[in-house]
Amino acid sequence: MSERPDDLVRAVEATLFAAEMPMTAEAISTHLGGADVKAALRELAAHYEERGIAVVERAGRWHFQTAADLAHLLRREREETRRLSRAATETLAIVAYHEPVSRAEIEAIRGVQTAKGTLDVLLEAGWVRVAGRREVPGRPVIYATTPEFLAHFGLSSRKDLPGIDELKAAGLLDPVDDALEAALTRSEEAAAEEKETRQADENWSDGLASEDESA
Amino acid sequence: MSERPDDLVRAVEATLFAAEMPMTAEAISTHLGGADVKAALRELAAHYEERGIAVVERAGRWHFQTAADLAHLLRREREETRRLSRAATETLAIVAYHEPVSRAEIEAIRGVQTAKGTLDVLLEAGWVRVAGRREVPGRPVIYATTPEFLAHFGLSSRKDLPGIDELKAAGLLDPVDDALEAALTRSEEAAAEEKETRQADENWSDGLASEDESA
Amino acid sequence: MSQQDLDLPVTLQPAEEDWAGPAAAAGADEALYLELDGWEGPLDLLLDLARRQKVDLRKISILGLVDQYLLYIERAEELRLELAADYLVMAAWLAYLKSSLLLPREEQDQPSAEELAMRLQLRLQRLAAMRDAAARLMGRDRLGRDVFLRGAPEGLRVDRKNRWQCDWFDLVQAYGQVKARTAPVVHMVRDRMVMTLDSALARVSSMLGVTLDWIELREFLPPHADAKLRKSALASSFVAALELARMGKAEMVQEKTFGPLRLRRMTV
Repeated sequence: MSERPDDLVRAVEATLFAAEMPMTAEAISTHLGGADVKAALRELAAHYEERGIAVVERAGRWHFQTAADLAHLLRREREETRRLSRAATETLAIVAYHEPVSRAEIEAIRGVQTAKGTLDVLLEAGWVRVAGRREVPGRPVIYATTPEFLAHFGLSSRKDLPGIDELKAAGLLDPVDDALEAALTRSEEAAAEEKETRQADENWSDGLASEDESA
Repeated sequence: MSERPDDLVRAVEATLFAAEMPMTAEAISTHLGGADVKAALRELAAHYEERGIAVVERAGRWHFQTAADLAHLLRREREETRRLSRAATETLAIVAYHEPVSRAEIEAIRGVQTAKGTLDVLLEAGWVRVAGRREVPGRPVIYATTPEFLAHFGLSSRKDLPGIDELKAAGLLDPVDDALEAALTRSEEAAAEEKETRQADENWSDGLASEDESA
Repeated sequence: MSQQDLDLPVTLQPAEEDWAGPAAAAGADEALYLELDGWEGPLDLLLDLARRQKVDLRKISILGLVDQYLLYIERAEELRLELAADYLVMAAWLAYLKSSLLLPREEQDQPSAEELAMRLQLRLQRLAAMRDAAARLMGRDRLGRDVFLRGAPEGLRVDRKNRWQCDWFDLVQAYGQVKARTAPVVHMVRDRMVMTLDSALARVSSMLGVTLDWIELREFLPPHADAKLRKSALASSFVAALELARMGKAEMVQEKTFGPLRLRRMTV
C-alpha cells in the first residue's frame, strides 16, 4: 500500500514501539548500533502525522501515543441503568421526609446501620446533597434532597409527598406480610371493583411514565 | 507525508494500538460504538505490511507487533525465553496437529509415557487447554491448543501450522491402525498399480524434505 | 495374544525435565553410545538409528534397523552402561520380530510379521513427522522472542457510569415500610379458657362419688362451656381419669378403638 520505508526507519519504528519507556534519540541510536536516527525519527513523526497514532518528542524523549484528537477513545464511558437498592431507596425516602438529616438520624429512623456507600449512591445519582453540618457536638454532616430529586419523582415540592395518614390509608404502613395478605384477599374480592382500580392504576402509571421521560 | 486515512481507520488504529490485549473485530467494534471494522482492519494490515510494525490476526484476534525481520535488533536485550524440553515440544506439536487429543494418544505417537509435568508445563504456558473428555470408556481428558498458542507462534489459525496439509494428505495424522488397514488393503490390490504408488511416494518425500530445509 | 500385546511396548520411562536449559548438542558417533539418557525411550532411539540409514522412512529396511538396534544394545552393555528396562524389552521384541520375519510365511502367527514390521514403520513415520513439525513450530517467529508487542500500551478503559432508577411508588412504599418496621410493637396475648389438671381431678373424683354406674368421660365435662374450653376440659379430664385409675380409685373401659371411654368408681 504505502512505500516501504528504509530499514533504519523501520528499525527505529519497531524499537520505539517495543520500548517500555520513552527513549532519547541517543538511546535509540545506541540500541541500533550507533546509527544516526534523527532523520529517521523526523520521517516517522511526519509519517504518523495524519494517522490514528503519533510519534512525538517530549523533553527530548520519543514515544508513540494515540493521536491527540482520538484520546477520548482510550476512556470510554458506558452508562448503565441500575435500580436503586432497597437500603438506598429507604434512605432516600427518609432524607426526603425528614430533611435535613444526619446519618445517625437516618439510622435511628431506619432502625438499621446505613453503609457509607448507600449515601454515596444517592449523592452520585444527584438526588441527595450535603446541606452543611448540624451545630451539635461532633458537627455531623446533614443531607437534603436536590431539585433533581423533585424533577425525577415529578414533585413540585416535598409537600407533594403523601403524608403519614395517606400512607396508612393506602396500607403502606402495615407490616409487609399483612399488607401482602390484605392485597391477596382484596384480589379475591369483587371483580367489579378491579376495573376501577386498574383504571386508577393506569392513570397513575401514565403520570409516572411521562415523569420518567422528563427525568 | 502519506494520505490521511479515513476516520474509522484512524479510530481502529488508535484503539488496537492502545489495547493491552489482542482484540477481536467484535470487541473493537463494540469499543467504537458498533461500527463495522472489518474493512478498516484489512486496510491497516495492508498499510503496515512493509513497516517496522505490523497489524496481524491470530485466532480471530488482532494486535500490533514488531516486524519479524527485525528480530535480531530487538532480541538482544531481551532475556532469552526458556527453552521447552524435547518432550514438551513434541507433545505440543502432537496436540496442535491432532487436537483434540488424549494423553494416551500422545503417548501412542511418542512411544513413551508422558510425565504429568510435561502437559502441566504446556497448560501453564497457556498454550494448551483441557478441551473436555472423550466419550469412550474411561472418559479420558482431551487437550487442544489455545488462541495464545496461535499468537505466540504467529499463526492465524491451525490451518497455518507448518506442513499440516502435506501431513494430512500423507495420512500421517491418521492413527496407525487406520493407516495399517489402508496399507494392507493397498498391498493386496493389483500389483500393477504398485509402480505408480511408488512414484507418488517419491514426490511426497521430496516435498517434505524441501520443507525441512526451509524450517 | 491380542493385537495390543504384539504391538510395540510403550515404555514406562518418564520424560526428562520439561524446561531444559540451553540444549545439549548431541551428534558425534561415539556420543551415540554415551547419550543413553538423551533418548526419549526406545522408539526415539529406533527413529534416530533409522534416520542414520539416510533413506525415506517408507523404504527403510526393518531387518537392518533391528540389527542396528540390537548391536547398539550389545555395545552399550559392553560399555557397562546402565540400560533402562524398556530398552531391553524393545530389544527382545525386535529379536522376536526378526525371527518371525525370517520364518517362512505359512509358519507365522497372526498378525503376520510383515504386519508388525509395517506397524513399526508407520509409528516411526508418525513420530518423525511430529518431531519435524515441532522443530518447524519452534523455529517460527515467536511472540516475545522474535516479535514483540507494544512495550507500554496506554490500555483501553471503560468507565462505568450508573444511571440510577427509582420511582415514586418505590420511594413512598419504602418510607411506609420503614415506618411500619420501626413502629412500637404491642404483643397481645389472648386469655384462653383452660381447665387445669387439678380442677379436673377434683371434678372427676367428686362426680364419681355420686354413683357406682359407668359414666362416659364426656359427661364429666362442663355442659355449657364453649368449644375451646371443652377441648381443654376433655384433655384434663382424661388425664385425671388415668391418674385416678393409677391410684386404684377408678376403673376405665373402652370397648373399641375410638369408642366411648367409660369410667366408674372402684368399690373396695
